[in-house]
Amino acid sequence: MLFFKPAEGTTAVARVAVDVVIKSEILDPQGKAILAALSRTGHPGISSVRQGKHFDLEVDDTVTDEDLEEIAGHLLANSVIEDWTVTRLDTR
Amino acid sequence: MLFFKPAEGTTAVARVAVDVVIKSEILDPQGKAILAALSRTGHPGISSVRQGKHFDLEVDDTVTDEDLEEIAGHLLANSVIEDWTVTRLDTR
Amino acid sequence: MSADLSTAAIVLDTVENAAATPDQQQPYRELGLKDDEYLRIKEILGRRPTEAELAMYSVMWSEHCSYKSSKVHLAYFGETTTDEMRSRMLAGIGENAGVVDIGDGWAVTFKVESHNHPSYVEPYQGAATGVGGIVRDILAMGARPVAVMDQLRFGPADAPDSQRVVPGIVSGVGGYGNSLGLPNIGGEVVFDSSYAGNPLVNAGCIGVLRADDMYTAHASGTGNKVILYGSRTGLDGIGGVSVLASDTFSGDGSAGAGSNARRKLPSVQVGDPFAEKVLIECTLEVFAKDLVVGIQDLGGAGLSCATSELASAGDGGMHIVLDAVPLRAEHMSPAEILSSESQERMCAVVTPDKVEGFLEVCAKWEVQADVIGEVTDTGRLIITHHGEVVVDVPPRTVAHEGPVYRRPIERPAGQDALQANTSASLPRPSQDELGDLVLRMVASPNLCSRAWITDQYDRYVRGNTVLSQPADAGIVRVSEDSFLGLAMSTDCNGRYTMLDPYTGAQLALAEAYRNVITTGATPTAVTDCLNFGSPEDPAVMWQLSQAIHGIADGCAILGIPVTGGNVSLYNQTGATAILPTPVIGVLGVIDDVRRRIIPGIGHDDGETLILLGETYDELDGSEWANLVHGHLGGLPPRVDLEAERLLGEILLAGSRDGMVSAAHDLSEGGLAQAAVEMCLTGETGARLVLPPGIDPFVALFSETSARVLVAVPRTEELRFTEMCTMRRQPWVKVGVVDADDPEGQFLDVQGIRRIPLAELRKAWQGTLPAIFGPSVVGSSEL
Amino acid sequence: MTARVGVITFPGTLDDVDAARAVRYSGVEAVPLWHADADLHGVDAVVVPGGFSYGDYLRAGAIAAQAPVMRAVIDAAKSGMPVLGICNGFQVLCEAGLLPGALVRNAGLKFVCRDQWLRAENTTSAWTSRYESGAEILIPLKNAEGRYVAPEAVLDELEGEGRVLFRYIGSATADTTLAPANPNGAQRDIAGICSADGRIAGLMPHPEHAIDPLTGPTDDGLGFFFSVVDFLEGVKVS
Ligand SMILES: Nc1ncnc2c1ncn2[C@@H]1O[C@H](COP(=O)(O)OP(=O)(O)O)[C@@H](O)[C@H]1O
Ligand SMILES: [Mg+2]
Repeated sequence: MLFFKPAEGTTAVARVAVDVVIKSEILDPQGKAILAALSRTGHPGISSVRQGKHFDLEVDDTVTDEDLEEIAGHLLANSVIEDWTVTRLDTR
Repeated sequence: MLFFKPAEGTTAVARVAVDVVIKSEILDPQGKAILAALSRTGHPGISSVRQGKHFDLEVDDTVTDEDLEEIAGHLLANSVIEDWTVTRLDTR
Repeated sequence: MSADLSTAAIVLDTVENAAATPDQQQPYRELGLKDDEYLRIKEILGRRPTEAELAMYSVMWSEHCSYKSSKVHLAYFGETTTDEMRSRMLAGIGENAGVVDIGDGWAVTFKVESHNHPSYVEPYQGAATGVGGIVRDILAMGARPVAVMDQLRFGPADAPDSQRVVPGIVSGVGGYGNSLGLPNIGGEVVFDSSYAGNPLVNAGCIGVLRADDMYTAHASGTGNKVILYGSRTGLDGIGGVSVLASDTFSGDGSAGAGSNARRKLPSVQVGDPFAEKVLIECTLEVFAKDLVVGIQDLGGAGLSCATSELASAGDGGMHIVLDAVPLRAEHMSPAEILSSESQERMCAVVTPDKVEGFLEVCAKWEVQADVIGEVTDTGRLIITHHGEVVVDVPPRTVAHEGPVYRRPIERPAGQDALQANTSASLPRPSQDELGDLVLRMVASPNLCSRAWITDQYDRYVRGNTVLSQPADAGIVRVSEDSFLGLAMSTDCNGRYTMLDPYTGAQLALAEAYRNVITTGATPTAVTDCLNFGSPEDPAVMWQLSQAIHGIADGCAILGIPVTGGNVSLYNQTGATAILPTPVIGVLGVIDDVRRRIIPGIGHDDGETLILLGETYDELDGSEWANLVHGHLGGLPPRVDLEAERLLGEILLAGSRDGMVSAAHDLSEGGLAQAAVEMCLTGETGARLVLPPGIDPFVALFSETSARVLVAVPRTEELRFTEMCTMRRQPWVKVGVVDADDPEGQFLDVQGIRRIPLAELRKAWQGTLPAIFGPSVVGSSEL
Repeated sequence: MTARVGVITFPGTLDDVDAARAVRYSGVEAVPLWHADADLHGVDAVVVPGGFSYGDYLRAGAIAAQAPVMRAVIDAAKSGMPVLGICNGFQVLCEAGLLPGALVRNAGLKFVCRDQWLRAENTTSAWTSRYESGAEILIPLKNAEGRYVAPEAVLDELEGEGRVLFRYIGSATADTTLAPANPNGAQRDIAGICSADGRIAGLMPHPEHAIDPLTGPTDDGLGFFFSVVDFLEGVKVS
């Protein structure tokens, strides 16, 4: 797996997903362009598209939920314009 | 929700999330740069970061799973270098 | 290890193993090798090649790396280059890129390379990595890259697939070049149906260096270390060799499992311009600190190419340890590591005492760097993996002694018919249709403004760009504390080349030359990027050899050498080849960039418009025949390189003595196009008086070569025209600049139509945005 | 002694050479500052130049804002040192919290390189005092993420306190249907803003590329660099 190097003395590696979306009051031209393309190509049933970012992280068990919140809120997302959610996925 | 316009003659509007990630074999320069930044700023516990796209769609009940697959695979993702997953979220 | 057949299938395919299993089937055909080529490899090695060796030979003996079909023809460039022409050449054909001495202790290296097929598969990444590749070529000469250019050819602008290909390729060129901090100073865009299934993406780069700081790709000095630095090595672009893994490994077994689990990937690479920018600065610092002996970029064929070329250009021996190569994926087989086309990597040869210093510079730039081997005197390239020898070959046989073919050549049966089908039979517009035709022509995809494309490219970064779009040639000064400048233009009209490849190629050379002299610079050296169809088609080989002879003979007349180039074959859709497209790049030098000639009129108040050169009725293969009649036939305009040379002297003198305030050469679209562009670029109106005794339609739209439209300050008019007459330069006064028409700005084509510049601007600039969407959106409500 | 103006280089910074040249054109010393070095080497002002620091990956300026040198810049700025962020530098200053709002993808979704007309709105800041109020200048603009956005309240505050430095305006000859005045959909046509004390400034267009008509459209950009020199010399005597 890319860059996979288990940190010293730790075993379990958990997968974490962070989703970042632009705040709804801020224009999302990409979402808008996709919505336009969708109606052009005959998909009337879609009423809204918003584009954001998705991050897959691999973290060891030294990484706490607080760490994740701080990483998501301070690096992965810009709280001025974006909202985010952190989801821990099943450990493998 | 911005741009929310219910399609004619339909009621339920479901929310769908599409996550698009670069195929694991293919270089993800952004993930690479973010991982480096994380280790510089003292987050050794993170062993891998992959950055993808996250899409929030609002779809009415005329939109089938096949439609969503086709939209994700042909419009939202570049199937040459990306994989994608479609998740229907609880109807509001 | 045991060479027992039953286990051989699941263990590393070592040299020992290969020797012990002579009859093992190998998928050499899938790897593109012909039977006799495979036999020759066995001959060279005295055994069957290992998987890794097979991967190396197959990619290095491919058309792309070995030039096996074009080599015999390219030799003609060498034969026709005189010592006189060579005098300023520091490096020529055979090096990563040609290098010419331009005086003041400065040298320039420049090259154009193709990345056609990958850009069709994945337009953005294909184009982006095309730019990345040519920039590393220039860097490998020891030069600082200072500018990029791009030559793009697409199917019809309104073809559905163009919506995918055009924006993707343009944003790929921009996305990569902009992030590298290299100004884009020019290029071409052509739309023609022959490129619909096979767009051409050629990318050019110019680099500058101190004349005595040149580096070359060679590994000499036994005991010197080989350092691989830059990005990690992954599965990028190994689509080709994945057949090995699946065909040879039985499925279980460590390496096998990894390889087999792998999905077949298309040969796409993803570019990381940030990594390349850092690689550039890091490499320039190791040059400055004199830490390298030889250096090679990793492009197509990755480590296979870099190691074999370094070794065979040096003392001939090298030992590489694949385990030392930093990987991005698990379980990569030796063949995969050697063939990976992961981008943003370089290979350096460093004396042992300087390794530490080298690694320090890399660390400063956070660039991964690892010693992966060393130079030996064994005369063999030996590569080990997990302590086993997987490659043991004479490097020259991989890098320089690949197969050479004299392919059958035959002038196509239809060529005579094509040339006989002239434009004479095509209905021509009446006098009162000419005004509309001017507007229709400037709005056509091949003649309209390129701003939709060039506005997506940074032309300012580094602060040395003195001339860029719209201009006949781009100009950058060599450094911020010098007025010495470089001019470059690239051109090719594939329609002309189709009608007559020899003349067409010379016309491409003539236009690039003319574009350079039109800016006041002196043409100094030539590069080419020869895009053609399949070499297995004798007609294509005829086009190729004709074009090469045309270019070489033309360069001999002009007295400037071809310093390098690139050949891209198999550009076709099914059985139909693209228009033969030998893109020619001419590099010029200008001793003082402050005297550059600009393309826009209106700088001096009171300018006279003078047309330099004779105009003939030459409309075969013209843009008019293409746009209005969809016709291609007859003979291209005649080429007169002596006339181009004389034009050069006139413009040089004119610019030196301040007799010329603006100039634009005539090419596709003729006088009408040039006049419109000079007005719109200068945002100034003009009155155009068509020369007497010549049909107005021909005067406006003929594409006769060796012509330039110049604006001369009225005070200089007499001096300038006397100089022309004295030097036997044909000239005719065709109008005046008219900045202060009370009713506004017009191009007044006298006796035909007085067209408001606003109307011309809408026509000229509106076309590409209308097809591909606006490039600039100002309101937050789309 | 003459003023010393620092110019930061992050990995991926591109217009640092241009910013340093512009500083020298204004007659003072340009001091290179390295991203990994938390020391500002005693400079009197800092320019955070344009480019693609860290490839603009994640978000333009986001990764650079975390660099050691930025911690030093933030401290210095808080104690009144003039700081100018140009293009990527503006993005870095917003990401670092030194200026409000954010710069997001151009509304046209494309990189835009063009000569841009601007109107001077605030001519009292440390970086704009050389301009006449209402002056119209022409300087290059080149970016893909230049659309300034901020909550309405913040925009109102910026306007109320006169902290909008420059606004995008159209050119006389351009066809506005093809070339709108606002190049990226920035809210209220904002091209640049400054801090309440007028010392921290950021803008998307590139004044350092308009210091010599030989290599730029004009020399209209020099005003920024002369302004800060005036400011520093004023500060020194007082
Ligand atoms: N793909 C491109 N990339 C960058 N610049 C381009 C490209 N295509 C055209 N240009 C620029 O647009 C201007 C007009 O192009 P063109 O009409 O082909 O010039 P010419 O006819 O003098 O060769 C020139 O400055 C040229 O360099
Ligand atoms: Mg020209």
